[in-house]
Amino acid sequence: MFELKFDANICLSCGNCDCLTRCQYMDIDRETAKTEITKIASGEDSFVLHDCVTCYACEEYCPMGNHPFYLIVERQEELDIPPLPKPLIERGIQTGIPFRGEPEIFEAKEPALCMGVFSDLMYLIQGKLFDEFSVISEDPRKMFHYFCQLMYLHYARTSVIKERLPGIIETIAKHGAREIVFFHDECYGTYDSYCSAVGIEVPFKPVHLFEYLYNKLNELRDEIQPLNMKVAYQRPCSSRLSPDKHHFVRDIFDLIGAQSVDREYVDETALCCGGTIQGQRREGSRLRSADVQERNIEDMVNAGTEVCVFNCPACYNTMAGMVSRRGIRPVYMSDLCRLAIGEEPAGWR
Amino acid sequence: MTLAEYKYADTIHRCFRCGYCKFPVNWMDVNNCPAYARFRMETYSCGGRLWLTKAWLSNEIDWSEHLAQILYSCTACKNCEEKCPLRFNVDIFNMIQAARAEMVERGLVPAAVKEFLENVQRHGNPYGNAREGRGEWSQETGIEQYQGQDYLYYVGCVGSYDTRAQQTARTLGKVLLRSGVSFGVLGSEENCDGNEVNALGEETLFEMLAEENVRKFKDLGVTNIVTLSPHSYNAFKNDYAKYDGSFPVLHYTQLLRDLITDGKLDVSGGMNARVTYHDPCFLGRWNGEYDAPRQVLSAIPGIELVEMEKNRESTLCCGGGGGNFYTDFLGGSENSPARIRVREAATTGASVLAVACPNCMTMLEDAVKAEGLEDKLVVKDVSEIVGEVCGIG
Amino acid sequence: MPEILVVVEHRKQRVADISLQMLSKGRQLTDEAGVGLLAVVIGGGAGTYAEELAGWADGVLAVEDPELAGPLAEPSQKILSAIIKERKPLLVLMGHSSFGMDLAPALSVELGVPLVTDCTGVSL
Amino acid sequence: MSSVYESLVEIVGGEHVSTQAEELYIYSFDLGTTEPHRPDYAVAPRTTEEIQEILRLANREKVPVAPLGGGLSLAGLALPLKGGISLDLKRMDTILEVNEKSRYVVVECGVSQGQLTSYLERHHPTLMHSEPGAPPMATIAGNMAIHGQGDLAHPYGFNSDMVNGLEVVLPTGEVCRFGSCSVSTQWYTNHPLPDVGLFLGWAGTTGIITRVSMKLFPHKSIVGAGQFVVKDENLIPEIIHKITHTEMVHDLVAYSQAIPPFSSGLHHLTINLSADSEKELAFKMELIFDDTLGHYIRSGDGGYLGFNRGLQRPQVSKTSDWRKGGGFEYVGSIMPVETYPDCYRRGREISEKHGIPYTVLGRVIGMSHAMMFSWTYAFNRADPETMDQAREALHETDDLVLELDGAIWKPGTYGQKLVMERMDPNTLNLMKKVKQLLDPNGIMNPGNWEVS
Amino acid sequence: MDIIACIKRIPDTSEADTIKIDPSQMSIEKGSLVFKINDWDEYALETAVQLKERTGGSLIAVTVGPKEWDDVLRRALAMGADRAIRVDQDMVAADCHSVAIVLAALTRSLPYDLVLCGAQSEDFGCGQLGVMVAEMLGVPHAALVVGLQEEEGKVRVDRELEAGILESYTIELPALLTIQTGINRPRYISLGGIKRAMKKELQVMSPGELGLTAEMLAPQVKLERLEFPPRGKEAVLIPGTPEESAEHLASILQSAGIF
Repeated sequence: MFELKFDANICLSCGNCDCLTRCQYMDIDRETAKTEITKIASGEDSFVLHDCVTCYACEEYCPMGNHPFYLIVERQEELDIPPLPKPLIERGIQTGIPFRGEPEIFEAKEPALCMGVFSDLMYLIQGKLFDEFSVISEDPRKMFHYFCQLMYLHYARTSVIKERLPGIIETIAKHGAREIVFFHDECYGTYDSYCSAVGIEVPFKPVHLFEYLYNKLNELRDEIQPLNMKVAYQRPCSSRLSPDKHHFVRDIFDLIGAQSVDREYVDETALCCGGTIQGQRREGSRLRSADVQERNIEDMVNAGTEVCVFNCPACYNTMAGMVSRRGIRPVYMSDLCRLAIGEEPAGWR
Repeated sequence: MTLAEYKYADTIHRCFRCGYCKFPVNWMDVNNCPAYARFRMETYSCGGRLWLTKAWLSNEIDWSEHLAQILYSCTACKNCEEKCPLRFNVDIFNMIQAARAEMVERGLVPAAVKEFLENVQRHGNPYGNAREGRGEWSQETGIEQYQGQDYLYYVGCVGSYDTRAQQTARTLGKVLLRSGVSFGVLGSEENCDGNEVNALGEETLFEMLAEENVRKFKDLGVTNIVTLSPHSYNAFKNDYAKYDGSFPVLHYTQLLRDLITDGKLDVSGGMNARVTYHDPCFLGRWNGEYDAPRQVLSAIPGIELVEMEKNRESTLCCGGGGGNFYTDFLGGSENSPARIRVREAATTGASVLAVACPNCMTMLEDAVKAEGLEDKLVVKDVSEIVGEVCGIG
Repeated sequence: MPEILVVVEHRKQRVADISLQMLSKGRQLTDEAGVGLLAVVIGGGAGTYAEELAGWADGVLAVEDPELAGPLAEPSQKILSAIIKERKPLLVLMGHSSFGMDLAPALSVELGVPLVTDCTGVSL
Repeated sequence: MSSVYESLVEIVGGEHVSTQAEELYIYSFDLGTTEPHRPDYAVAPRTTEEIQEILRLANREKVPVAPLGGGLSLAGLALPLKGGISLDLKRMDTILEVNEKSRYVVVECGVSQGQLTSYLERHHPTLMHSEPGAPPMATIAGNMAIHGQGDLAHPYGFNSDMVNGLEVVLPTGEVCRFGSCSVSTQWYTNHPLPDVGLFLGWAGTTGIITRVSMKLFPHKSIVGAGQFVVKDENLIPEIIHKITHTEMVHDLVAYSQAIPPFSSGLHHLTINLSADSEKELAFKMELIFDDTLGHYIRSGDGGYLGFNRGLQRPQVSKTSDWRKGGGFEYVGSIMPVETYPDCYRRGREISEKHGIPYTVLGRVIGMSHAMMFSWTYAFNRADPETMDQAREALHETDDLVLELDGAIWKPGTYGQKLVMERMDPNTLNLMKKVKQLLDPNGIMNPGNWEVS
Repeated sequence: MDIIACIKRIPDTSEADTIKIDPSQMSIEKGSLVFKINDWDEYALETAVQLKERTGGSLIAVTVGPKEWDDVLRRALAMGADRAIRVDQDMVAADCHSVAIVLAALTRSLPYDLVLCGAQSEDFGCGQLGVMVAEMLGVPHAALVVGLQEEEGKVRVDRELEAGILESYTIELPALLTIQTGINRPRYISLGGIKRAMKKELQVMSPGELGLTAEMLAPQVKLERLEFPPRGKEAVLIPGTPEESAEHLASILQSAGIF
């Protein structure tokens, strides 16, 4: 049921085995990479399955689009070597259970916006950039009916994803919108990358939030006052599933006059926010996460960052406090865009 | 009507009586529910009032003069809605108003409320003053009758009839004239806006007032409304749409702020005074407007604006809302909310207590006298402060 | 000889103030018009006031009746209507008190004579 | 009867005493499942002298007096079980003194938790008191009177262990002072004079506390809570033992509840830490989450959920409002920490038997010396069926506490009876003598702790 | 118990200075005035409605006046009257006698155990109407009633005398009572109540239908003139300390020739 489209032969013919050699959390040379990837492909145990911090990056690194990360997660589940302790897994799985009644299915006119499991952030959805949206999943009590489940890649539970995702897709489809902008980057990754990787049918066309913001800002071009702030972008792990949309970050920054600082950990070498690393079973995970966060923030500070721009609410909750203690103002990308057209950001701290 | 027919039958029993509703945002004391601050008996807290309403509607207790007085001692200040941690908090005052509506329909209301409502039925104002006298406040001010100008300047009952509030109405009119605003007033044609009538539960009388006002406004071709009182502002902004009367409406502090920023109102004359501002409930907690009055005051050079600890969402009601400026159920004690409030204002060292509502004006000015603080604290409306700065007597 | 009749009220062994006012007004009117002033007092102990009333009125008519402890409108009406029918006074003066308000209108209907109440000035 | 009313009006003033149906109705209910008990008078005094006169009147006229603080202790403790006067003490809400040097605060009995926390935050940011999880309307003195505990219970014990001194009006009307305040003007210690402290844990049956001095503790600039979760309830006692060994933690609470689903069948440990520097915080976090709890993480039995800075005031919890019925009550108990697994398992059976989603919580007191363990049962005040279910569950839980060799904390009359049946007869007899000595006319909150 | 309540429509003049006497000096200018039920009659109505709520039976509200008097009958219906009757006759205000004749004739044509009137009216304050009607009907009466308790076939009544003394006794039905203010607390009449009462029956009759001719209604008392009382006395506030004010007072008294 929903077989992962993975072809071991592609790996054999792959020259550089980028997925493992470019990994920023394990030091793996080409030779080791070759042997480990074949072991993983054939279902044997491998140190990679134990030490992987589930940062999604290898999905982007793989030049052949052979989904190495999806494979690693399936193997972790098969061999029962999940990165996170059992109670966290059970807690995570139970969090996704809706328990406050059925959602209200209404006819969603386009353009439609789906808040997924972040209905608590409805206060961000205001002003000219959002006023034409009809919003799906705006009630926090019913949001788990729209939960994209992809978070379980961190929990080595693709079985849970495959079991629940069709039902979620059906609920979203009932609203009738053919094109849906997803507030969260991971939802987009689910319906654009993961579903096709495992053969789940998606009857609507997902639209990346940043693509929508970029086009909308273009319409309102004359209302933009350049921000000329030095900004750094905290790239979320899920954005590795949609590398083709990553360019919108810089496009938006240029459009609104936000100066993207010159720093080491950007684009393909971006560092994870450490939110899931801190709880992993592997020895020293908590300190490893603190170290990753420290390096990432130090990198921002050294580059003279004034504002740290977030995409994913989980990254925001993990790092917003840390960056503000270093004098950098955390903001969601949508709020930054609203500031650029003279509106008062809702989440500004 | 039995409990089952009561509009909020399925939520009114959800109150725990946990007591959050008595506190301001920073939990500093239990005086922020004005009725509880006045009587300090559990029956007068918001929780007590909801339990008694449920008990009355399910016939566990009978109607009594005391029960009616408890129900009507709530000043509709919405501190409870600000602090209640439960999801039904948005409906708390609605529940109280619906219970009052039931008392009104049975005719069993306190004598003062009966007087208030009968006076409005007959004379269009709670005082029972003659309708012809409603326009007298504007004599010799040069303010014109409304015939299609940009703004209808709606004054309201307190501004029209209360001698002290009339001064505020006059000053604001002159400030608007000085700023070149095109506006007119209804004078003796103006009728009660019904905000307090609604809060007192006479919902059919409110409906009649609203429909008549909307018809009158439309006949006169009213486009924008600016109100002296946050009470009228609230009714026009939130309740008149139901009667097909959704006019763009501003509270006058919002208009003054815009006039100052657009340079049409010059306040550069300045005034040296330490001022503390009292947020009126119908402007702040009801309609979220905390900033316009502060922006007006801060735009005046020489004014040092000091904040009371209980400001913005935590403002302590002057005790005049929900008809209490007339029925005065909370008067007569040093624990009357207005007197607690002026004592707090005095501790800021401010010499001027700025208000933005005629009800607050009358309540707080009486309290300053009762507390013997006349030499230390004077109550001035924001418009009067602006008037003084512009040299308008 | 034509006369003005004053109905005297009494309670707890004292003549009611309102009746003294009636008597003094009556005296003033009768002096001007040269007519007599008759004081009528009804009820238990009526006789005891005769002397005091004589200071005002030309004549005093006391209707003793131990039954009538306090001034009661119904029986007083029967007695008064009989007296008035007999003596046909020009004018009957009565206090606009709770007793008077209970009695005067009925008397006026019974005798078919006009009634004016709450007067502050009377002249013939 | 009216003579008592007139006397009360003379003592406190007409506006602060009522015999009207509305007041008698409201003061006959608490927030829990206890049947209403109607007072004859609702009285709100303002001074200790007024309370003295009220109690002298009560003795003369044999009128019961039931003191009432925030009225949130549930289990009917705030109700006039035998009618008479319901004495609402909330008007006596002055914070009398805060002594920074000796770290103590003297408050009147009506001062609420919210008020004191706010006052300290605004005026004495380096001091904190042990604030219980009850709503902010609960009073300091009321919490003392029932041996309450707060968010410093782990490092410093029961709130009643933090008492520096008491001013109490005896049932017969005299005012007594206990602790240093009885000899000196300073309220800095409850010892060393001969101990006649007979007013804590008695739930107001031996006198009315009018003033209390309470220890305060250092309040550091960074406060926050770490979360740790395990599946196997048997691990909880040993984990608590290890964490308390570090002596680094402020509040330490283990809880499990069926709603919301994420916590069902799991056991969350909330570990409050405080520090004045990032260095101090990092050191403490490493000691606890790496050195102490690391091997549970590696073995996959325990999960670290992160550390959130800033402590939120406890809201009315989701489970207590689960029935959307404006009512919940819990049984509190003081148990040995090792009984946590049984408390959880047996408590969960009781909940499920009565169709109520289970909610249990254990707050560590001292260095694993004991824990306050509570079972919460929500009900819908508009649906008597759910109230009966909750009441039965509460009583079965009272029985469970004693069966598991523990002691019921702030029991209602049902629990009191169970406890007194098991107490050794001599102590019980001494309690009886104390009660008779202090309250000869039996007017002081009768119905509670009545030794038959 | 079947009850009839007589009510009168009077101007609501809470602010005295708004009254002006019209040029004819025979009545006041009615132009901008607002009208209501005479206070005493509102207490009588409340007494009637409470009695009806306790004993059942019918309650008819009646008045004698022109078309615009219907509004007070609507309010009476909203308060709880089952039906209302207006005798269409614009009466000369001061003459209670002729109004009494109309009311007596109307009452005779209706079933009744008890007739309730207000003790007096706020405008002319004659205080005669009720007792006159009683005499015309030949039924026992009591004026200025402040307490009422129904019993089998009769009512126990408290009357208010001077100096706070109460007199109470029982009266056989049918009877007529005039009600004093303070007997109860009249209920508020909501606009919703008035709207609902629109459905109730309001019957209009002419005096002729009651067999009354113009001569029978000729007024016994003729109104000559209406005027404001002369502004006679005036008050002087004597300032200063007790000694100063005493001296000042003495000088005033001397100049007035009192000493």
